[in-house]
Amino acid sequence: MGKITLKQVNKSFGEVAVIPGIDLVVEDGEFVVFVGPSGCGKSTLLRLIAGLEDTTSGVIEIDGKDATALPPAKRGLAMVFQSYALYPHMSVKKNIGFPLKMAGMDAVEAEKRIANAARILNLTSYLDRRPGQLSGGQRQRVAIGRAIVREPAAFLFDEPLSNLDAALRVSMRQEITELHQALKTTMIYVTHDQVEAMTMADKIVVLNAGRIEQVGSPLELYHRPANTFVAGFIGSPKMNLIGGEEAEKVGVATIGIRPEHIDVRADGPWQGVVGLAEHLGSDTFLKVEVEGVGTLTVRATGEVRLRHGDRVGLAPQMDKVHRFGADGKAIA
Amino acid sequence: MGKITLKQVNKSFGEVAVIPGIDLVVEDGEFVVFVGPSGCGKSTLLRLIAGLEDTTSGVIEIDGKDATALPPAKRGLAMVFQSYALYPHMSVKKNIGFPLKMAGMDAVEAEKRIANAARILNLTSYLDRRPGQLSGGQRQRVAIGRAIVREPAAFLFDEPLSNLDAALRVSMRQEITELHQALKTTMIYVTHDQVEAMTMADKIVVLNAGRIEQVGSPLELYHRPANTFVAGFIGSPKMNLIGGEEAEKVGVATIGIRPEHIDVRADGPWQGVVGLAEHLGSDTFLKVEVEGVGTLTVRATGEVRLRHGDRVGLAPQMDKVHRFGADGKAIA
Amino acid sequence: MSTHSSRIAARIMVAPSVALLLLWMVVPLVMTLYYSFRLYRLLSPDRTGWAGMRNYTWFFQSPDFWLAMGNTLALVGGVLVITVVLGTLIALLIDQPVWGQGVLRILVIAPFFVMPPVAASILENLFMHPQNGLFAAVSMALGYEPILYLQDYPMWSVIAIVSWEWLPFATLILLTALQSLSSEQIEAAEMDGASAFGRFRYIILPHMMRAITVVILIQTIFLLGIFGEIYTTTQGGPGSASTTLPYMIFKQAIVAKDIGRAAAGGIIAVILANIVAFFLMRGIGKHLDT
Amino acid sequence: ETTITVATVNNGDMVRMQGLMDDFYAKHPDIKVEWVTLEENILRQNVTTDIATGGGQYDVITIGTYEVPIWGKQGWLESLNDLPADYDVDDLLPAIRGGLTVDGKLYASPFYGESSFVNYRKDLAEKAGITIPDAPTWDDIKAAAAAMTDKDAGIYGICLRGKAGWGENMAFLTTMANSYGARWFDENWVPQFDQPEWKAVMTDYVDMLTKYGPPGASNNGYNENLTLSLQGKCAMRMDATVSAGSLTDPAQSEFADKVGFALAPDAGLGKRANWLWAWSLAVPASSDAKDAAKTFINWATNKDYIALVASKEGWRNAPPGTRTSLYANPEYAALPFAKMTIDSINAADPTKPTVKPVPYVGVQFVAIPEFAGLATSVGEIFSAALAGQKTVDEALAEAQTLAVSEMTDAGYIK
Amino acid sequence: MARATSTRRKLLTTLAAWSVALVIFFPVLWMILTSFKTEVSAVATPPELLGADWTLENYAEVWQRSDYPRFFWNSVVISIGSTLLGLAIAIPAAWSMAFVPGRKTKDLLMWMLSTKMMPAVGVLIPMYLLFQRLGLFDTKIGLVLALMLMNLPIIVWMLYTYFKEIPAEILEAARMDGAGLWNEILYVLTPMALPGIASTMLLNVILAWNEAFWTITLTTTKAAPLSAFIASFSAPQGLFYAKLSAASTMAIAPILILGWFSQKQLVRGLTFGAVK
Ligand SMILES: Nc1ncnc2c1ncn2[C@@H]1O[C@H](COP(=O)(O)OP(=O)(O)OP(=O)(O)O)[C@@H](O)[C@H]1O
Ligand SMILES: Nc1ncnc2c1ncn2[C@@H]1O[C@H](COP(=O)(O)OP(=O)(O)OP(=O)(O)O)[C@@H](O)[C@H]1O
Ligand SMILES: [Mg+2]
Ligand SMILES: [Mg+2]
Repeated sequence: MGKITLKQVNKSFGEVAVIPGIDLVVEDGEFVVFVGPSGCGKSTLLRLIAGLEDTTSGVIEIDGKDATALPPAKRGLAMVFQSYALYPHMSVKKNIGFPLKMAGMDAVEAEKRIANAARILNLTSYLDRRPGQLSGGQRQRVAIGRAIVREPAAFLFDEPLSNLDAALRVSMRQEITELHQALKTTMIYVTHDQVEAMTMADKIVVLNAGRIEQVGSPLELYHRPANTFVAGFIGSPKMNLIGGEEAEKVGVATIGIRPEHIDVRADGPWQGVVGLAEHLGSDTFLKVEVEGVGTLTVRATGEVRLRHGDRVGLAPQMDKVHRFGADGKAIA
Repeated sequence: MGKITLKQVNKSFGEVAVIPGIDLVVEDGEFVVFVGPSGCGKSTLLRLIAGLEDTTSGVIEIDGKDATALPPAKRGLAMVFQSYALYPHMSVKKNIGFPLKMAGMDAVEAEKRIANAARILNLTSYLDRRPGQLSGGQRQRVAIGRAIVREPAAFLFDEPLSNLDAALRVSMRQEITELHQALKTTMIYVTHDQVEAMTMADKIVVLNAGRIEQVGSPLELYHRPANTFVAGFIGSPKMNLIGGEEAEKVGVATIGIRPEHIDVRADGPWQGVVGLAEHLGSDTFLKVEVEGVGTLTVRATGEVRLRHGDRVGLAPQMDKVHRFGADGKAIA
Repeated sequence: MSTHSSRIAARIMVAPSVALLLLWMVVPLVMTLYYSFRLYRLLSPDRTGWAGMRNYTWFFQSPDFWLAMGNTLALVGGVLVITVVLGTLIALLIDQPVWGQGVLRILVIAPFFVMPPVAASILENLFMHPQNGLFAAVSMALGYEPILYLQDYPMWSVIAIVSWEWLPFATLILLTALQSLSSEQIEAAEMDGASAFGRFRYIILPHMMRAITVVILIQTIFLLGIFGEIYTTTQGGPGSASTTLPYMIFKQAIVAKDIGRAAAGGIIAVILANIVAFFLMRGIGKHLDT
Repeated sequence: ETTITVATVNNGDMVRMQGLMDDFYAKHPDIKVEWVTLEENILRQNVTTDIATGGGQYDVITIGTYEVPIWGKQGWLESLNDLPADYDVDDLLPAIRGGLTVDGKLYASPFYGESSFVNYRKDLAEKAGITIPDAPTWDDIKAAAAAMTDKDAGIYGICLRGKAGWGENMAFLTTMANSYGARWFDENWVPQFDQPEWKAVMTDYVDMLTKYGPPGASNNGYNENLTLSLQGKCAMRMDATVSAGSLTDPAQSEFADKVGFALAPDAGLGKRANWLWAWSLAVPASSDAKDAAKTFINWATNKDYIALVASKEGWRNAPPGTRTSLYANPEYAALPFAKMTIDSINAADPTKPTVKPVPYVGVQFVAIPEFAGLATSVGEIFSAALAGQKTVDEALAEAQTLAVSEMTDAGYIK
Repeated sequence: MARATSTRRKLLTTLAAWSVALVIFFPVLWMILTSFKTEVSAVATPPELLGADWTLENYAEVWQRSDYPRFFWNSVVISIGSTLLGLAIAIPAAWSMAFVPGRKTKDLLMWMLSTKMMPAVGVLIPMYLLFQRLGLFDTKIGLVLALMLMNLPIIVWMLYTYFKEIPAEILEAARMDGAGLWNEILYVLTPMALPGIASTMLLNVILAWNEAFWTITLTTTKAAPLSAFIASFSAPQGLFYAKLSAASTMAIAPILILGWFSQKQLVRGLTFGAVK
């Protein structure tokens, strides 16, 4: 149905090798998220899969068949763009029905599918509006609707939620997750939002400069980052990476400890001064300056009455400490 | 210096009274955040203060002097727009210096002030660039720089960070906070981002349909929301509001309990089924279907091994339960 | 930004344009209206007086009048169709990445820089002339009789010349419209299985509707008044085969020196223009809404 | 210092004059001349509008024999009777002078005059084994055209004006009509297109051009036909005498030494089909520098000016057709076209242009203000007939209806 | 995110595009070539691309026959003058329409455009008389005024569309920064709309440069521009193709060169407005 295999896929723009060579298997029905810093090649990789860009070398297989040379329309994939890319002059209904019209589907059947997609996405009462008359979330749903109707082998999403505001992002995120559960279609999803990656993915692919740093389930990446790059990239706020003396104590180049794994305790081994205290009610985030260690970010649950300038003691939960070698690789 | 007083300020567009009548005092040096759902009139209120819109009725005083009829230029306020609104044809230096040029300040003094602002905002090495050659965060800093140089009585910010990505948002947030601490100038800040409101504000003004729902410090609003609207609006994820039988037990129309104040305990009084489990590593968010109560959002710290379909027991922390009357008002 | 003071400022700022245009329109119009009811022949100053509706009835009774009306509309319509269709195709072509794009564009735009009388006489003499024109040479080289463009297809010849002049304008506007189409929309359509034609028909064309509207509107305004090209080439002939309303007026004003009739013709032309404008607005005006 | 503005037509002779202005300035250092050189039709349009509205933009205008009698009668032109004696008004060719005089007053001074004649390629005539007499009849012309036509070789037996316009096809057709005994109007200003003479004119005209003329003849005017003749594509052509200069100029035509000339043909009725035209200089009544203007006109149209041109650019370039003395000059008379030109001019009589009597003056035009408009419209109808869009009968009927209505409208027919 | 295209495809489109462009440009090219031929080879059958005897004589003759620099200068003054004056009047008007729109704004715009629909020949005599009586006949200022008014609706329309592309927030920012209305237009709006203003300017310079009815009708000597220069060249004596071509080339060369140098601006400017 929707298994996608990349074999030594390589893409250069002119001289620049944006993707030096990637092997990746996306299993049928999987929800795979690509994350990575801006410019690392996430979109390029997605567009290669979609067929919107030609590979420089390598093979892309869809369902075991070589699709490297197929045009986008023939690959049976659907894509949802960051800017939605709705057709502004068509009504919602026409937008959703466009792929069916292009496929030459008969009107009755198309009508049924459109109605079904609209129902799933709660768009039924907007079918006659133009995209310009819709809110951001509704537009995003139309874009998804347009992808759904074709019943594609896989969905490709390129930062589909980044133009939405926080609240909407949360609810759309859940809608997409539910959609995946309902359809069980392969989905490849590009984002740079931590929470989206962690909550939606079956499997996260961390990219850096066109290379895969690690592939794994969200909790795998959280608990066992393969290297400092992944360790720093996954988790919010970022893991504290500490080098120097503290790391030498345990005989490695760098140790890492997440903000939520540091307890505030007067008798903690690290004594420091609060630089910034952000009180969210549910949590308090502290930036603490610790002599000889550096600035540590600490998350304390609930309201902690600390302010700028207060002295605190910090205790890392030693079983949660990550250790990395000089090459940045994790040491088991 | 920068005290701003609104007296019965009213604004209608045609027939529609967008702001039916607001009284508000912003003290000198205060950092006030306006929050509220989209379309509630936050921007309008800010623009009324700025003088970019005429009030329909009511009085706006700045430093005790009636400014209702003054043009924007004469009010001595500075504004930072969501889109930055930089002048694309001017260098960073000229952008920042524009207000001074308009004020007819002499070049030497202006030069000094620009240099100072650039230093504060870390823009010194970009002074000769055009806005188009800057990153989002740098642009935002230029916009702030343009506001700073004039040494205005107050700053007005309209969702200044909403066009930035998550990481940048965090650091710009801190920069603005530090700026406020350094300048001690009145700031009015519009946002719909929870975290921004909670971490930056001295005082939050919650608006709903052009009306003020509550004014208070962030933790005041978190701990003692005046009504269900504020209760639901402040805090993320949203407070669970429970009506029906459970509320009647304590003799009120509605009770509210925040997700972080519900413990997952096999022997909890509420037994339910996990609908959705989002594992972030640092936290686990659960949506639990509880018979007779409804769907509750629960936040559990750390990793909790629960999945869709599991049965759980939930125990609300009874001292953290909020109680609301039939009119939605909080009952002390 | 709708404060009271800015609204007042706005009124003051449009005032000069409105006042000037009002003067520019009203004064000649009133004079023309006046003359249209006068007997006024430049060369017979001794014969003057009120003419009643005579100047108007002369037009309506003239055997050429309806033909001229038809030709006027044919000219406007023909040029519009040709420039919009060809303009769209050329815009599509030169929007593609090609080598030497800068030079290419200037070549395409070049006819727009040529003064209309020059354009007309160049095309007439150097190209369409049955003995010395290049087209004739081509025909003969291919073993055909030269085509008598101006004699056998006078209206088409005029339309072709005017189209050549206006093609660059249309191309330029349509090209820029094309460039403002987000590539993601095209890619989305591609993913949706649209063929090249499908993308053009359902995505590109609708996107360009507004630009096409602008082209139609502006060109119509200019085309309705065209007579110079006709004067230079066919002189409205043979017979009245290529006479348009402006050319008819031109003949009355310039050749016959009958100012009264020319004025009446001018008024008729204004009315025609307004009728055309009305349908234009009705038909395509909705694309101008933004 | 006085500045005068001179509006003039862009033909070679007028342009040449602009190159000889040093002579004028030397003689009249206190007068400065501003030139406005325009194409004939635009010139006519601008000058007419100016003079009719009393604009006073010009001090000297270049106008033709059509305008002079009309404008003179309107009092729009200053009389030139008071030019100094060295102007030698009696030296002007009588036919030309007659066309520029109204009620005994000379209103314009001719700069050059022209008539029309036949030019043909002698080599082709020889090849076809015919001779064209110096004073041919229309039958001679038709026969010659038929004999010389060789369309496959791109040789057309005859080129005549076909482009619509009172100064284009109607100038020619009116002279042809004159020789056929036809006329525009009878004594009561009733149009005569319904008469058999006109039918004969049109039938022969259309017939000749369709059979022996170049394709697209309905769009050919003076310029187009001249070009064809210079290229040698027209075996024979009837047009203005002024083109003789170009035709015999080896720089412009490789057939320059093979051109033959003949008088315009007749039909044995006593009138030849040649016209009479003179580009003349006049002073508008609205001018504010009349004396300077007259001084200029005297210089520009004097015998001395002709001599000046001859001395500078040779006799072949002297402005033709205005003065008896020029043709008396043996050097000039030796030019191949001189005799034919003077004979043609002398053969035209603007005051008695037609076989039957008419109430108007003018050879290839009718000197009434309405003529330009009317003749242009009729010209269009006839050019449509030439293009094959109408039959001759239809065209004539249409022309008649149109002319009657216009003449009634203008008050000539009561 | 423009897609990279294959070289082969680019080659094909390049070929096609250049063929089309050359066809469109050909008449101009042919005219320029003809201007370098002798009169005889200009009408030669079969046509010669460029005779062996190519010559500058036509230019020399045209140059000699008329005062080209004066016509040229008048054209420059009239077309640039009318455009600048038009811009000065139109910028404030377009500002109002774009940033303080009322219910009638679009009607006003349409009305302005409709003033252009009066056929020139129809009002020839009224205009002529008007100009004569006002002493504007054959003056540059008169033509500047006439052409300015003629093109004003187009200028306003184009500027309006360009201005609408500019976010109102930037003007508001200027206002907050203490700029008055005038400074707002001078320092912020105008420079920001510069590409649009430039292409409006170009378009109007071209339209004014090419205008050939009023410029001929309303001038004699002092203000006559290149259109009148052209009108003095279809010499009725002898062959004239080459000379006509030379004169025509001289008349359009300045604007063609201007267009050449500014085509980026012209295209870029038009991208901003008019179409979105
Ligand atoms: N058409 C192109 N031509 C040249 N370089 C390109 C092209 N498209 C992308 N690139 C380059 O390839 C690299 C990867 O780009 P890509 O858009 O895939 O990054 P991304 O991971 O999606 O970043 P973001 O998170 O900012 O969207 C970037 O350095 C980019 O500049
Ligand atoms: N110029 C205007 N004319 C008419 N209605 C307006 C105008 N400006 C704003 N409104 C209306 O006033 C209401 C308040 O708008 P406002 O922009 O102040 O909301 P907001 O709280 O800033 O929303 P958001 O969070 O989406 O920015 C909205 O319903 C809006 O539609
Ligand atoms: Mg991307
Ligand atoms: Mg807002």
